[in-house]
Amino acid sequence: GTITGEPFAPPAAAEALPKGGTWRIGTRIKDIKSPHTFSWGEQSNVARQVVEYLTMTGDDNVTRPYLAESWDVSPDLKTWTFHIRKGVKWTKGDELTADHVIWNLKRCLDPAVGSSMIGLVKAYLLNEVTGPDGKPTTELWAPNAIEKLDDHTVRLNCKLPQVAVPEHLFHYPMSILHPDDKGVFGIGAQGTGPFELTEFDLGKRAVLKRRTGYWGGDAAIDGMEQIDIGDDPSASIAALASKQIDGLASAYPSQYDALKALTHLQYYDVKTAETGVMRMKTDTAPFNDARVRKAMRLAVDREALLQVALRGLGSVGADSHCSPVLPDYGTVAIPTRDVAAAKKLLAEAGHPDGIEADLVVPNDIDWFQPMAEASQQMWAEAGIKINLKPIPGASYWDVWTKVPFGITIWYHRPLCTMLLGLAYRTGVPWNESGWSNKEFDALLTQAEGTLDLAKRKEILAKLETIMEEDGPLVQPVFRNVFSFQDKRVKGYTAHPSNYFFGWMIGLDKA
Amino acid sequence: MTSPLLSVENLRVEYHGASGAVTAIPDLSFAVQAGESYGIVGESGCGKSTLLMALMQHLGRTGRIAGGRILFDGADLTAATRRGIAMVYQDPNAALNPTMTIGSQLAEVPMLVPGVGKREALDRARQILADVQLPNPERVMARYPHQMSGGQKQRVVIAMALLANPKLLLLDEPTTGLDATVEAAILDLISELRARHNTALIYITHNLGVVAQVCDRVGVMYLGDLVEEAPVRALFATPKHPYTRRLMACVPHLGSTKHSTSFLPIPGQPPSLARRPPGCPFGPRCDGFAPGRCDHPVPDETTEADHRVRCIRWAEPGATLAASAAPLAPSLPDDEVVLKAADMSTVYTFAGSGFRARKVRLLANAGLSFEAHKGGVLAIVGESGSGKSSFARVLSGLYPSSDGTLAFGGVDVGRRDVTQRTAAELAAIQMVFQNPDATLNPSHSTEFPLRRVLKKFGLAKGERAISAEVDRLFDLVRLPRGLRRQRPSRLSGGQKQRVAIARAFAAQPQILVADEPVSALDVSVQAAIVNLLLQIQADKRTTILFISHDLALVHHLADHVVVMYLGKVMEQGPVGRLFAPPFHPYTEALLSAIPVADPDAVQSRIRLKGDIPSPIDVPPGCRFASRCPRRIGDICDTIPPPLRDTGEGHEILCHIPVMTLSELQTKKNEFVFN
Amino acid sequence: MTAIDHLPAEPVTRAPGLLRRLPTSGVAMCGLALILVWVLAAILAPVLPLDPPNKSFYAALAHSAPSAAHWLGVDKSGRDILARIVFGARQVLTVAPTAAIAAYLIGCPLGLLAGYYGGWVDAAISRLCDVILSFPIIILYVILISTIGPSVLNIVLAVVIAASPGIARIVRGLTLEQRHLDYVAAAQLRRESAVFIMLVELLPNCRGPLITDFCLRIGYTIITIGIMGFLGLGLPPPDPDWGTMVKEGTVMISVHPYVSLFPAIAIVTLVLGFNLLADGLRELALKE
Amino acid sequence: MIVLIARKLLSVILTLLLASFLVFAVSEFSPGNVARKTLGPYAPQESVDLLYQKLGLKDPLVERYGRWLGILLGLRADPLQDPALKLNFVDPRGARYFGNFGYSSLYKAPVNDVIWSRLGATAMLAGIAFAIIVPLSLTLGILAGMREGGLLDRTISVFGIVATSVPEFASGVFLVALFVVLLGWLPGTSPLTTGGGWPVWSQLVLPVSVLVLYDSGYLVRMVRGAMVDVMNRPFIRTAMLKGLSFPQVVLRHGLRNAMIAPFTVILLQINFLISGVVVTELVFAYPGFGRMILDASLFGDISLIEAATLIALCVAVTTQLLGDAGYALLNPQIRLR
Ligand SMILES: Nc1ncnc2c1ncn2[C@@H]1O[C@H](COP(=O)(O)OP(=O)(O)OP(=O)(O)O)[C@@H](O)[C@H]1O
Ligand SMILES: Nc1ncnc2c1ncn2[C@@H]1O[C@H](COP(=O)(O)OP(=O)(O)OP(=O)(O)O)[C@@H](O)[C@H]1O
Ligand SMILES: [Mg+2]
Ligand SMILES: [Mg+2]
Repeated sequence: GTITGEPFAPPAAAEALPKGGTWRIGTRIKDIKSPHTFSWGEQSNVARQVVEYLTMTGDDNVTRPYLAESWDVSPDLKTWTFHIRKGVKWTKGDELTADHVIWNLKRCLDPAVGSSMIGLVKAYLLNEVTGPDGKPTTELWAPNAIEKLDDHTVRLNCKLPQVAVPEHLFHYPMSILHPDDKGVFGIGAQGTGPFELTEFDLGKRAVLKRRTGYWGGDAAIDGMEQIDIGDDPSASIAALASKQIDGLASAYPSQYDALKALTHLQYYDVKTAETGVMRMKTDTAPFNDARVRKAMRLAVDREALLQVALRGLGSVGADSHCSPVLPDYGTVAIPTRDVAAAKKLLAEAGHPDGIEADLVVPNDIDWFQPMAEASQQMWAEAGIKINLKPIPGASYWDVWTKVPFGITIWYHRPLCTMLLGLAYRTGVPWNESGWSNKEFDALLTQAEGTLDLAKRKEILAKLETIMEEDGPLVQPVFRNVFSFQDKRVKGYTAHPSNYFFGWMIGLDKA
Repeated sequence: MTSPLLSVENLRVEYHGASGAVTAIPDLSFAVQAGESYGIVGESGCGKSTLLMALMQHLGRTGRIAGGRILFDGADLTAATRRGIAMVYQDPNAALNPTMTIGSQLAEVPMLVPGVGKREALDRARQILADVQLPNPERVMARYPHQMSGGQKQRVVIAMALLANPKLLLLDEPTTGLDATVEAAILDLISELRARHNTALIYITHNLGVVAQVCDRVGVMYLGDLVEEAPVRALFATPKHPYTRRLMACVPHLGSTKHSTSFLPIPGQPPSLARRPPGCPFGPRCDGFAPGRCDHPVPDETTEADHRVRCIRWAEPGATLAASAAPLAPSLPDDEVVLKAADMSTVYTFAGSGFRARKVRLLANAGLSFEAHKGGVLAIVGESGSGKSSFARVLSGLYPSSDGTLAFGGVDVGRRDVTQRTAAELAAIQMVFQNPDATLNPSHSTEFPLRRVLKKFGLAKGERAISAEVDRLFDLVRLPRGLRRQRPSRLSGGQKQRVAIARAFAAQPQILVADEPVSALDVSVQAAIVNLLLQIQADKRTTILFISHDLALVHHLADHVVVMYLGKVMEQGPVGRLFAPPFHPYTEALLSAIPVADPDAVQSRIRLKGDIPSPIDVPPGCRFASRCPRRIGDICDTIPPPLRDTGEGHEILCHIPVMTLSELQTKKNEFVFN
Repeated sequence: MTAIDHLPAEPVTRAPGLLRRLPTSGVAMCGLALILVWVLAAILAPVLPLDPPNKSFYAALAHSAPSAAHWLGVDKSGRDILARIVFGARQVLTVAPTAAIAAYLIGCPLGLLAGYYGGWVDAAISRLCDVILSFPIIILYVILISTIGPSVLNIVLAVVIAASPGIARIVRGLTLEQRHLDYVAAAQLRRESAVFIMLVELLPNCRGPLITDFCLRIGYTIITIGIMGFLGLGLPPPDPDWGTMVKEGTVMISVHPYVSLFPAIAIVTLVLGFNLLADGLRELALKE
Repeated sequence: MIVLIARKLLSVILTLLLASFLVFAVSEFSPGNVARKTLGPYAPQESVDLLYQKLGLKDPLVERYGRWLGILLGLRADPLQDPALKLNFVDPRGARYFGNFGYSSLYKAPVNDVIWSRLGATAMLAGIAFAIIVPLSLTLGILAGMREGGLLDRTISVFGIVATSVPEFASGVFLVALFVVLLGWLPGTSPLTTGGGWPVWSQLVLPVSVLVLYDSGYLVRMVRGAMVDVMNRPFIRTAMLKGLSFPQVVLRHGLRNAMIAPFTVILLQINFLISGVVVTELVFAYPGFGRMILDASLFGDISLIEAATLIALCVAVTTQLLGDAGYALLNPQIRLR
C-alpha cells in the first residue's frame, strides 16, 4: 500500500447520487453480536454500515485514511502515528477520540476476546507468553506499544518493521466500536457510520436506516435491507430475476451465465487475490518431497482451469498466492504445463509409477469442485492419481491445517506480504501446509521492512520464485470478485473483499 | 299351466378374460313358477353362481349374456323389471357394508321406491327384522355388521332381500359356512317365509340334504348344463342321470355305516371350461360312457312329466353303477388304548382386546376325558368354537395343555410341545388340517413336505430312497407321480388334501389327527378322501382322530364319538349308542339339525337359540344350559351336571336322568338313525 | 375301488406365476422397457461411442448447447452430458439396487423374527422400527449423510437404516398373515428349526408384495440419491451423479436448461420405470 | 381407557427418548468440531480447544445426552449461559426452564429464538399444501378408483404415477424455469417478505405446487387403490343389486370404506411433507424449518438438530396418533369392539 495516506473524502461521490430508496441486497445474514471476533465478511457488511474503520482499502487495493485522517511512519517502519479525524460524532452525539480508538485496539489484542487481529499483528505488536494457567497466550510486547499522544493522535510502537499496518487496520474485525457498548453490536448499537441497524433477524435479514449527522455527509439512500438468500446459487438468481433484491453482495462463478442473461442487471467485477490454494502438507509423504510438489504444479494447465473453474473470470496464478493486482507483486513468468517434466520429477523422487493421494474439497465454494475435477484429469495424465473427498465447508475448517492435501479458500488481502506473512512463514498459525523455508522467511522479513515499492517488488519476485520451485501450493487461478446489481443501482463498485458501502449507493426511481 | 314367473330360454353366458373367452353356460333353459321353490345343485365351478348373476344381470366386466333370453313375469328381464328379484348371498360377512349400521343399510331398500321417506323405511326395516326372527330389532338396527354373528348376519341379508317385496328370491348357498344348527334355523326360516309371502325361490347349493328340505323342484347342474331336472321327490327316488346318481352316492347314506357300504366318489374332476367335451359334458367321468354315442351333443329328454334328463342312456338298464358300493373292509378298533385323555384342559391367555388391558384366560378345553383305541376312528363333533381344534393342537404338540394328562403310549405328551417331544413321539402323531389351501406351502413343490418329513425323521436315507418313498406315498394316496414337482396352486382341493394325507402318513404315524379334513371340499371329493382315509387305515391300522361338525359323516365312519360343547365333553360313546336315544340334549339338537338328503325323512325340530357363547366367561353349572331346550331349572345354571353312564362306554353329562331322556326322545323322534 | 378311480386327474390350469405373466401387463412392460433402456445403457456404456464422462472439452465450453459433437451439450466443466448421464446410470443402477438389497437383507430377518416369534421380540423390533419410521425420512438422510459424509458406502448405509424398518414392518405383516397357516404348523410338526421355517417356509410366500415393494423402493432410493446429490450430499465427484448434475445445472437453468433438464429426465424416466413395473406387478398380483 | 391413553403416551415418550438419543449417537460420527466451526477458520487453536471444553464436547456421549435432557426438562441450568464462560450466550427466558433446547452453535442464539418462527413458516407452507393435497387426491383417487380401468381411471393413474416419479427438486427447478425465468409470472424465491414487490401469496404458489405435485401423486394412487379394492368388495355388489344408482353406491357405500385405509396414510403424509419441505425450501430459499435442519446438520449444531428432530418427531407421532384415532372413528370394527 501507499504508506502516507492520501486525503480521502468518501462523501464526495454521494453528492451526485439520486436520493431516496431502499437498497435490497442479497447476502447471508450471520450472527453480528461481536464485531471484534467476526470470522466472515458478511458479518462485517452489516456492521460496517454502522461502525467504521481507521483506514479503508479501496477496490484498487490502495489503503487510504478514513477515521484516521492521516498517518506518518518512521523510516524504520516501526513507529506509526495515526491522526484521528476530528468532528466524528457517535450516534448519541459524543465525539470520537483517541481513547475510543485505543480501547478498541487493546480489546482486539486481548487474547481473552479471541479476535483474529491477534494473528495479523502478533509478529510486530505482541509477545508470546505463558499464561497463569500454563497455556500459551499473548500480551503487548511493550507497555507503550499502543500509545496515546493526544486526544486525536494514537501511535503504534512496533517490535519489528511492518509496512502493512494501515491495511491491517482495515481487517474486518478491527471496527471502532463505542466503548459503552462493551464490544457488543446489535440494534441500537452506537456507531460513527452513516446508518443505524433497526431490524435484525438472524438467517433472514438486517434492516439499516440512514442516520443524519454523519461526518461524511448523509447517505443518498434512505436505507438498506440485507436479505439472506441462502447458499443455493439458483435461489439468488431467481430472487434477482423476480426483482426481489436489487443486487448480490457477491456472485458465484457458476451464476455468471444466468445472471448475465438478465438484462436488467449490471455486471461489476474486480480482479483480486482471492484464490483457492491446493496446498500440500509438506511434512506428509509424498508431498514432503519438493520434486513431487513441483511435479504437481507442472501437471496442471492453468488457462484450462481458469476456463473450467471460473469461466475465465479471473487470472492465472503462479503458485505463489501473489496476485498481479496487488501493488507489491513481483513479476514472474506463469509456468506452462509440462506433463513429461512432471513425470520425470516424480520418477526422480522415487515414484516412477506415479503417486496416489486424496484431495479434500470443501463443498461450499462452487468453483472448487470443477477445479478439482479438472485438475484430477490433468494430474491423471502425469500418473498422479488424486481421489476427491468433498466435505461440508464448515467441517473443512476443522482439518484445514491437518489434511495432507486440501483446497483452502483465501480471500483477498491488499498486499502480497500480508498474504505470505500469514500463511507461509515458518510456524505461523495459519501456515496450513507446515512449509518452512529459511531463505523465504528471511526474504519476507526483509520485504516487510522495505518501504520502497520498487525494491519490495524485486524481493517479492524472488519469494514467488522460491514458492514456484519449493512451495507447498498448486495455485493455478485467482478469481475475479464480481457482482450484479440492478441497473438502477448507482455508485456501486465491486470490492475485492466483497465489502459494500451503503454511502456509495444511490438508487434511480424504479 | 299358467305362464311361469321366470323362464330362462337357451341362456348362454360367456366370460371374456385376459386369456380369451370361455363359455360358462352354453345353453340352459328352465322355468320357475310363481311361489315355487327351485333348487339347483352341482359341484363347485359348475356355474351355479354364474346363472344367478345372469339372472341379476350383473356379470361383472368380463361376463356377458351371449345368447338366449330371460323372461320374468312374461316380459324380457331388464334393469327395471329386475326389481322383482332379490338375492341372498353366500357370505353374509362380505355382503354387508362394514361401516354402515344395519338399520341404514336396510332402510336403503324401501327408500328406492319414490315417496317412501326415511322414517317409513326404518319402520319397515324394523318390522322385517322381527319377521326374520331377530330378537330386539330396535337394537339390531343400530348395530354394525361386525357386532353380529354369522347366523344373525345371514338373517339380516335375507331381511334385506325381503324388503324389496320380491316375487323371486335367489339364494346362493346362503348357509354354507354356517354351523349345522344355525343352518337348520335359517332353512326353517326360509321355508316359513316362503309359506308366508308366497315368494318363489331359486336355491343353489352343493348340499343335497338342503335341497331335499327346502325345494319343490331340483335341477342338477354340471359344467353349465342342466343335466337333470325333476320334482324333489322324484329326483331323490329315481335319479336318472349318472351324474345325479354319483352325486348322491357321495353323501353319507342314511342307515348305513362304513361296515355296510362305502362312498362311491365321482372319479376325476370337472374339466375346465375351456376344455368342455364335445358331447355329454359328464362323458369323461362317466362309467357308462359309450363311445360314438355319448360324444355327440346330447338332447334334453323328458322322461315323464316334469322330469327332464340329459343322458341318452338314461333308460338303458345297468348303464351306470348302483348308488353305493361295497364296504372297504375297514379296520376294527383293538382293545389297546393308544391315547388317553384324563381331565385335560387347554387355556389360552392373551392380552385383552379393546380397552380391556388385563389378561384374558380362555378355557378352550375343560377337562376332557376319553380314550382312543388302536385302529379305531374316534370322532370329535361339536359346533364351531367348541374346542375341537384346540384339542387337536395339543395332541399334535402345537400347543401345550394346561391341566390333566394326555397319555400316549403311557407317556404324558400334553404338556410338551413340539420342541420338547422326541422325534418318535412327533412322528407317531401326525395331523391333517382342514383347509387344503393353507396346508401346503404355495412356494414349494408338492413333494417338498414329504421329503422333509422323511429326512427329518430319518425314515429314508439318501436321495434315491427318499425319492422311492415319495413315489410310494403318492401311490398310496392315489396321486399321479407326475404331480410330484407341481406347485400346489396347480392342484385341485382334493389333490391337495391327498398330498396332506401323504405327508401325514410319511411319518408312519400311530395316530392321525384329522381336523375337519373334508369340510372344505365338494361332496364328491369329500367322499373320495374319506374312502382313502378308511382304506389306508385298514392297511396300516392307524388310529384316526376325526374331527368334524358333520354328524352324518361321523355316523358313517366313526367307531367312537365324542360330542363337545364349549370345551367340555357332553356325551360320548360308541357310534351305535350315540346315535340312538338317550341323547344328550345337545346331541339331540345337533342330530335334528342335519340336513338329510331325503325329502321323505321326518326329523324332530329341535332348534338351538342363539350362538355358542364365548368360552371366556362360562356359567358355573352346565355349559349348555343357556341354550338347552330341555333345561329343567336353575340347577342347570348353577350346579355342574353329573356324568351318567348308560353302559358300553356311553356317557352323558346331564342333570336329566338317563331314563327320562330316553323316554322324552323316543317319543318325539320318529326318525332315528340306525 | 374301481378302475375309474385311477383316472388321471387333470391338473388344475391356473394362471402361471407372476413373472411369467408379466408380458400381459402393458404397464409393467412399459416400466420394464424404461428400466431396460437404462440398464442396457449402463452395461454398454464403456463400449458405446461416448466421450469419457469426466473429460472436459475446453473448446466446447464456449458453445455448451447440444450439438453434433455433444448431443446433449456439455456441462459447466465442458464435460459431455450424454456421456455423464449414461455413466451416471451405472452409478445409480448399482447403488440403488445394492442399497435396496442391503436394506432387505436387514429388514427381512427383522420382520421375520418379529412376525414369527411375536411377544417381546416383536415388541422390541417394532418399537425400534417405529422410532426410525417416525423420522421424516429426508431429515434422517440429511442427518446421517451430513454426519458420516457422502460416499457410496454411506449412502447404502443410510438407505439401510432408513428403509429396513419399513421392510421389516411389511415382512412382519406378511409373516403374521402366514404364521398361523397350517403349513407352518405342518413344518413345526416335523420339527423344522425356526430359522428354516422363517427362511424356507415363510419368506418365499412374502415375495409377491416384496417384489412390488422392492421395485418401488429402488425407485424411491433413486429419488433419494438424487435428493442427496441435490442437497450437496451426493456421491463423490468426479464420477457423474444425476442428482448432483441437476443441482449443478439449476444455476443456469434459465440460460442452459439442458444441463439439468436431461439428468432430471433421466431420473424421472428411470424412477417412472420402476414405479410402472411395481404398479403392473401389483395389478397382476391382484388379478390372481 | 385411561390405561390405554397412558400406555400410548408412554410409548410416545419412549419413542422420543430413543430417537433423540439416536440423533445424539449419530452426531458422534460427525466430522469436524463444533467449537472450530463456531469460532471460524482463523480462530487460534487455543480458543477452539477452550470453547470445546466449555461446551462440554469432550464428555462421554451418555453424559452429554443426560445433560441435554436435563436442560430440556428444566431440571438443570444450561451451563453454557454461565457468564463466567464468556460465551456471550444469553437466553431472555433464563438458563433453566422447561423446554429449553439450549443454544444453537450455528446461529449463536437460543434454539427457541431460532426455531419457532421457521417452524411457523414451514407449518404455513405445509399446511397450505396439505389443505390442497388432501381434497385433491381424495377426489381424483375416488374418481379414478370408482370405475377401474376406465378412461378417467387411466388418465388419473398416469398422472399419479408420473407425479410420484418426479422428485421435488426436479419439478422445482422446472417450475422456476417456466414461471419465473421464462414467463416472469411468479417470484423465484420465497423470503416471505413483501419488499420485492411480490405479495406473500405469490411467493407461496410455486413451493406449494411442488409439494402438491409430488405428494398428491402418491396419495391419488393410494386412494385409488383403496377405492378399487372397495369397489370390488361384495357389499358393493349387494348395494348395486339392491337397485341403488351408481353415484349412490359410490357415495354411500364406496367412499367411507375407501377412506379407511388411506386415512392413516394421509396423515403420514405430514412426514413426507416435512421431507419434501427440505428440498422445496432449498429450491425457493424459503426461510423455513427444513433449510434450517439442513444447515444445522451440515454445521453439526447438535442442539438445533435435536430440537428440530424432536419437534419433527412430535409432529409425526401426533399425526400418527391422530391417524389411529381417526382410523378407529372411521372404522366401526375398531371403534365398537
Ligand atoms: N369372472 C370370471 N371370469 C372367467 N371365468 C369365470 C368368472 N367367474 C366364474 N368363472 C368360471 O365360471 C365357472 C362357473 O363359476 P361359478 O362361480 O358360477 O360356479 P359355482 O357353481 O357357483 O361354483 P361354487 O360352488 O364354487 O360357488 C367356473 O369354472 C369359474 O371358473
Ligand atoms: N390361538 C388362540 N388364542 C386364543 N383363543 C383361541 C385360539 N385358538 C382358538 N381359540 C378360541 O378357543 C375356542 C375353541 O376354538 P377351536 O378352534 O378349538 O374350536 P373348534 O371347535 O375347532 O371350532 P371350528 O369348528 O370353528 O374350527 C374358540 O372360542 C376360539 O376363539
Ligand atoms: Mg358359487
Ligand atoms: Mg377347528
